[in-house]
Amino acid sequence: MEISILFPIIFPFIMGILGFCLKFKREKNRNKFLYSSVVINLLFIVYIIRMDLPLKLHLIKINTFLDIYFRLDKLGVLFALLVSILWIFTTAYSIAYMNHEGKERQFFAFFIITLGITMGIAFSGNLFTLYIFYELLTLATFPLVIHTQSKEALYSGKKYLIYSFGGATLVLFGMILLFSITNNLSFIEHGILGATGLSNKNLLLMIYMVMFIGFGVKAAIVPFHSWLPAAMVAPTPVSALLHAVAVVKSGIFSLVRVTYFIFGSEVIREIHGNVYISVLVIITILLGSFLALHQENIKKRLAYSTISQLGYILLGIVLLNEESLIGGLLHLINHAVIKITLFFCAGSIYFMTQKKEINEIEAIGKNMPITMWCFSISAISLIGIPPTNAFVSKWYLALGGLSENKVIFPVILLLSAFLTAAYLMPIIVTAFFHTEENKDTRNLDPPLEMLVPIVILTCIVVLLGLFPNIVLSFIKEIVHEIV
Amino acid sequence: MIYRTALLSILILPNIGAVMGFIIGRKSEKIRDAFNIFITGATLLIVTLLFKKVMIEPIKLFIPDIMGIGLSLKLDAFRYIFVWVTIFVWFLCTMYSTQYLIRYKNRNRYYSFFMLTLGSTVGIFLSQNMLNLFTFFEIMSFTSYILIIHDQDQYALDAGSSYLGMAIGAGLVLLMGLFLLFDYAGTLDIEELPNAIKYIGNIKYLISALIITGFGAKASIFPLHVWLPKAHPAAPTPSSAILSGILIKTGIFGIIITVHMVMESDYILSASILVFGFINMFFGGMMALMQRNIKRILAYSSMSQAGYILVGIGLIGLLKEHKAIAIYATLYHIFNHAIFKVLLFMGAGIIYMILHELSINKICGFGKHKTRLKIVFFIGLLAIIGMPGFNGFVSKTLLHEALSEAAHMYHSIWFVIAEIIFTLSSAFTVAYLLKIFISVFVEENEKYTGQYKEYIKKRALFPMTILGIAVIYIGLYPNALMELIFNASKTFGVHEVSSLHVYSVDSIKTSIMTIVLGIVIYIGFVRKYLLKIVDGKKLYMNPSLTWINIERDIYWPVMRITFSVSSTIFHWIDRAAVNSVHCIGKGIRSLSGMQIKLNKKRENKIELKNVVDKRNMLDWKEIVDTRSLSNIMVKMYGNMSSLMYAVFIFAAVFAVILVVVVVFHMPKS
Amino acid sequence: MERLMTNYFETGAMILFGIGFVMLLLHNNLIKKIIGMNIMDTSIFLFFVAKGYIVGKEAPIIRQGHKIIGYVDPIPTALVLTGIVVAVSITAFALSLTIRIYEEYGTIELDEIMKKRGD
Amino acid sequence: MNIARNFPLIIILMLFISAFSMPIMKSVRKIKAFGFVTMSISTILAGCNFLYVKTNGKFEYRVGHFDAPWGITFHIGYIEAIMGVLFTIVATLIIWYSFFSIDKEIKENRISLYYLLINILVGSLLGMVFTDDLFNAFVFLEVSTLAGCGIIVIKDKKDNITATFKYLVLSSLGSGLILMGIAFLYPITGHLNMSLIHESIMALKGAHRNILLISVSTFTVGLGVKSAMFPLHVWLPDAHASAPTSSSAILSGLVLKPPVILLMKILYKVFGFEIIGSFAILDVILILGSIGMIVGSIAAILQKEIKRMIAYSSVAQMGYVFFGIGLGNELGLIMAIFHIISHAVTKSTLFLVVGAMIEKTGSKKIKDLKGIGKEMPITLGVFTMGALSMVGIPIFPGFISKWNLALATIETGRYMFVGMILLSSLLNVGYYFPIVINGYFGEENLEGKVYKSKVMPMKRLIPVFILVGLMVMTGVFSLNIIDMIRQGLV
Repeated sequence: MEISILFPIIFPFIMGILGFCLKFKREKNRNKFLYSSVVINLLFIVYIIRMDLPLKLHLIKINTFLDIYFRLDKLGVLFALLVSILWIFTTAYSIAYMNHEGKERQFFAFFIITLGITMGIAFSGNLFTLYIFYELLTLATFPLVIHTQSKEALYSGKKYLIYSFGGATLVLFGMILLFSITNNLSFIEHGILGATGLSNKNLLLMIYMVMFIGFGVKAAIVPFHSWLPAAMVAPTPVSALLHAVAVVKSGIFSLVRVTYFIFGSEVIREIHGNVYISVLVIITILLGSFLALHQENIKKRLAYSTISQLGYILLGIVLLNEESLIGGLLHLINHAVIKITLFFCAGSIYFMTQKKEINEIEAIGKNMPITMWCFSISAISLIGIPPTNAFVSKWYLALGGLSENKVIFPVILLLSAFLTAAYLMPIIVTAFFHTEENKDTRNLDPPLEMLVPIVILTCIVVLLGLFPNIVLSFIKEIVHEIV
Repeated sequence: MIYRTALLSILILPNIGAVMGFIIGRKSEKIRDAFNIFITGATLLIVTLLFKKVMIEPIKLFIPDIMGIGLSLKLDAFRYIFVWVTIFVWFLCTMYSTQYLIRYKNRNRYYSFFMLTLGSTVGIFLSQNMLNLFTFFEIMSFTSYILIIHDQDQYALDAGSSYLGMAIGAGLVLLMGLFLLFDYAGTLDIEELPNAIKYIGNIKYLISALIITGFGAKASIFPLHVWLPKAHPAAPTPSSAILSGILIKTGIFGIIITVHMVMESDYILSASILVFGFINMFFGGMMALMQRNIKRILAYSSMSQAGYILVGIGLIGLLKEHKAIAIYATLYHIFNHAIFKVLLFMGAGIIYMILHELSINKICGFGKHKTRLKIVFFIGLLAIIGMPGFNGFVSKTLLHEALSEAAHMYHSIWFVIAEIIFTLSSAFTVAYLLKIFISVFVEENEKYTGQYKEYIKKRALFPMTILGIAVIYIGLYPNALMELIFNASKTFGVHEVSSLHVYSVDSIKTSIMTIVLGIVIYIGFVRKYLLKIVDGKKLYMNPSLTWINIERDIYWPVMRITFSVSSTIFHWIDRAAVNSVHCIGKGIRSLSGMQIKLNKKRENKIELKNVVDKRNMLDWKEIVDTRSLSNIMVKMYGNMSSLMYAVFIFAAVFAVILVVVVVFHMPKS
Repeated sequence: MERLMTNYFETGAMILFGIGFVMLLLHNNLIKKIIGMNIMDTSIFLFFVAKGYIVGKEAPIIRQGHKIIGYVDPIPTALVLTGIVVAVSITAFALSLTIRIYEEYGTIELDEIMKKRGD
Repeated sequence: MNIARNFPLIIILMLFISAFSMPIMKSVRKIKAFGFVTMSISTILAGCNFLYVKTNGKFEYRVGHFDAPWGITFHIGYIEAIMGVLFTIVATLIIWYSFFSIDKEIKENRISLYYLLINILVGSLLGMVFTDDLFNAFVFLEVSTLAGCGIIVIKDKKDNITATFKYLVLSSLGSGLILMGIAFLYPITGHLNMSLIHESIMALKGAHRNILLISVSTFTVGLGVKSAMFPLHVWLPDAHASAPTSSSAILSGLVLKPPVILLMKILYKVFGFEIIGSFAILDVILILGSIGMIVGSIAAILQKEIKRMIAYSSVAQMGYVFFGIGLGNELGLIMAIFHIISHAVTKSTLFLVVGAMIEKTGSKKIKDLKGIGKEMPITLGVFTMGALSMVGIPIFPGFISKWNLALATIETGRYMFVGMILLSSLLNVGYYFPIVINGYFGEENLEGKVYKSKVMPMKRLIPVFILVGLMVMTGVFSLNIIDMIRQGLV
């Protein structure tokens, strides 16, 4: 049953369109519908994982290039599982949150469709398929970004589109050049270039740079990052999705694919592609953290934080050794979980009190203790304080940097961790320890649909930190195959 | 098995206590207080019961999978000292807190974090793996932060951010060291490390420097001590006591582990630690002398005492085969300092509890008639200045002996200087404590006669009494702890067992001389230069306020400059892509908006005819036809697409193509 | 020069083409433009026919009892006939358009039309 | 089955003859029905012809059974057959659409004339594609020009007349050049049949090179005018923007294409690659094509009227076609032809959809189309599909042609031009997406708009849907189409 690989991709499309067309009499029914869609999708994934790996399906094969080809491998499984699990939480959260924003029908249609597209990215078997879903992702998330449809939202949405399409164009450019060399774009461990491509190093370097920057646009690599903070105008579940799960991580995932499945680490080493990229990556890390310090809006601060954290993951990718890639992939997961929690918390604050700025949330820890606790734990984790999960990934990243004999990388990591502390701790301190007299002591923790995902995710944050071995061993297997 | 469970339980019990206490505390404060005392007491009991076992062999425990590499715990005699004193002090402080905190808010939070800090501190001392150690170290930093800023006023928050900044920064430096260590050694297990790093060469100095910096911030090594004088006065007294008595020791513990366990008492490292020790000792003492806030004096005193311990650590490395004495001195001082410093803080705390004031200018004469308080405080004083018969004397004497041994061994001029600094610092200790004692407990101030008595409850005095007894007991029987310390020194590779002979004539003489010198300093310097009489009141001055402040004058400016410079750069980069687009857009716009002057003479005859006035005619001649480039372009384009010009274009294109084709035609090769 | 002189048909055609083109370019009057266009067309026809003409040969018309030894290439002539038809129809169409333009704008001077459109 | 060989000629004759019987009819409905029926029959015949070619391969059809040098022959290969099907199908659908729109745009007494012109136009376009005779092609070209002018001017507004006049003058200049080119070629080869001319040219072995050069230039410029090669496109925006909706669709989708095919035939069939390859003409075409891609797109961004914008987009898209020709390799040529197909389908869709929008909102300005997505969601949806294809989103044909063009470019080693292609498609995003975004989204854009208030009746949208379906099919079956084109080229 190779066709079953299509289920998790197509199912959300159907459900999304169905959900848009059906007119639910009661909200409850719609919610059930949504829940069942995402849960069933997760089940599909579990189902196909339980079948023998690797699963291959040429959906439409027109020629070596125009080939819609799906393939199940461990990396894809990792990403798919991450996304679909987090999607369930996001669904629960946004059902409660979107009451507040309106136009839910449109929202949820695109929301569910985006899940399918992200699954498509996860299971793409070649660059072309990946590219198609990558473009679709832009299109499907665009209505989500501009959901509020205010002028600012439209402006940000346009920015998002321009950047994304610009990036995709670069990818296309790289893809064309690459295809002219290899005549093959399938993902294969250790790359498809082999010994053939090495004759033309400069061209290969150019292709790699172009593709890296192209996909890097979605992964918010500096200087192509400014869509990300701008996209903050979106409703919080969307920001969480954009930042933590779907969009940026798709960019990262694609970069892993390009680096290790198309080029292969040996080739990149040979062409010195990683050297140039790592400069950009370092700037990304530092810039994100420095500028986060200047943001007063919580979500914006988190957005810049995302930039720097994505830089970590990118660093893990470009260092080209096992440890760093382990760190990178682990941070992919960890950052996803942490950032989604942080965003959910920020969203809850906004949802309950309409407060967005940091100086407005004084002593909010009194009113929203659970939310703020979860926020604090995730924030501490993001800084990389043991025993939370981000520490583990940063550990591997630093070791990866060291085994390249470059002390600069761990130093950058730590500097950025310090800055992370500098921009996250004030939020916590303000929320808990800045007392405002005569505060009302109402409990403002958000409704259960929103609170439960936050709490569970926080537990995951801590548990992943305490017992990383489950995920770690899986990632090690992946990495072992591809580096 | 039972021992392992016990080992785990002393790690877990406080954490359970934290959670349970929080839950209970929402219902009833009294039960919570009792519960907390019970938990700490139980932990203390377990630890004490483990003593026998530990003396025979270390207890080890390994739980796999936690944090990826597993949780590896070990309790040997060396660690036992730290663990026991920690829990002991905690137990007393918990008891003390129940009294002290009565009028504070957020008590529930305080107790939770108090217990969590205990859990993590114990964890630090038990960790057998650098990574576990680091983990607990970081947790401790965060939980103790909440203890420091408990007051939540501006001062506390500032102190808190100072502390947190230092803690996180230092933690990261430490982490960097660990990265390198792991990269070179491939393991972080403390027992395996010495073998693993034997041949890594000089990089080990970098590694140790990083790790020691990390731990040094907690141990308040100069110049990383800046958080200390701020945090102590800000925190509630039990917290300050803990900070001073125990948390500094976590740093010390880390340094001992690094220098002696991991790096095997490397000579260079030990020497540098020694130097830092002396700087700390002297600088701390001197700064303490200047201060007016009791808690700040005590904080600087802790810094100075940490210097003593560091000196001891350094000497262990320098003395090589004769290191036993230095080890005894170090461990003993760690133990003693914890006890008497906590005692002193508790005393200060009681004053604060009553008056909410800590400046000796204001509380001057408060303790004149508070006999019990006075006695207890005095015991602490005697202990810290090293008065024979009190525990401080024991360790200081041992330390001094170790120092003389080293001087004897190396015959260097430096050790003469060291000796002078040592004596001077000890004298400083005497002087600043006298400063507190005399102004608070000796001088008269009618303002405070016979009131406030009811505040001092037994629950607060009881822990102090216990500590006082401990001070005297150890002072009188210096060998009381010797079994433990001998055992502990095995960890350092010392196996000969010798008993201590602290009370010799020489040592007492030295001690007395030091005290006398201290009194001289007090009279000759403190009372003469620091005490000014303003409006008939005696006020102590603090000249150090005008001195260079490391934090204010060095750290902050450097950080601020770095920060603003990099922020500017990054802001620029941040906007680069967007701005360049805007810039190009603007450029095009301004280019298209460029005004082009067309000085056309319009030969409009009709108008000329009508013009009669000459002036008018002149005006008319000066009409300058200006239009913007964009208008011209639009017009041009409009013309281009008109039929006229279309034909022109056609002709031009045809001509160009013809020329190009004919000229560039390549003969077939 | 000599080539120009010997191929006088072609030369004439080119000169005519130039005249027509310049008319088309420089005259504002639509009618004159159309005339210019016609001259250009004619020049091309001339050129084409000249290409088919061979000196001293007859037209390929078969008459009773007249034997033709060599004849002029008839195809260009035939093509030019078609071309003339096309040119005539275009001219007719252009002229009718000119009438419409005159009705709409009241003038057939191109620059005036331009001005009127511009306003 | 041999009767299928006659179909090309039958189609052309039927279209011409039926056209002239239209003025006889009185009822407008009958005329429309008649136009539609004839065009659908042509479609069916073209389809049969295509199937015939597919099974039996290409064939030469001698009109009137005269052999090549004397009679006119039709050369029907894959490309011609595909073009036949394409033109007739698109024309049928546009006629279908025009049933509902044309009444509002032109006077009733002109309707018979309009359908007459369309039939003639399509017939002549097909003739131009089918014929193997150079002069025959010229005649068809002139007929199509006149008919094309006719369907612009039929609206009889000021703009139309001036636009038509410009178009007419420029294309007659172009025709003059083409005729001149023929005049240059004929004396040195003695033939008008393309294959025979090619043989003669090869037999010349390098003699008369200058004449060949000049004739190549005259052909390029002459045909370039007709198919809006940059910078000879100046007539196009006016003409396409002012014409009635269905005329714009036909003009942009169909009328631009046969001259390009003729140009390809002249370059590659008449002269042959061996000769053309040594001329600089291909580079000229390549450069003009790529400048056209960029400038056309930029000009489109600057437009304020939506129809003009799409017209400029046509300039850019024709730039792609010329780009493909100019590359001078097989893949480039294939993709030029493929892009002709995809552009024909896509651009006619876009014009029809935009025409509907203009009709409903009553304004041509882009800024008045904000919020149209709420009022006409389906229509704008179709527009979005077309826009996506133009931008080059995978699956849609626009992507396929850009991708392969890029590959072809790399084959020739000119990496910079790949950047040109991508830049131009990025610019495409710049003018298509704002319309879509402002149409569907934006609080203030949607304010006061009533949902589905201006929605088109479904029967009017069916032809548009079919066109979109065709567009998607073109994308999905692109490989088959490309394969067929490749076979056709050999």
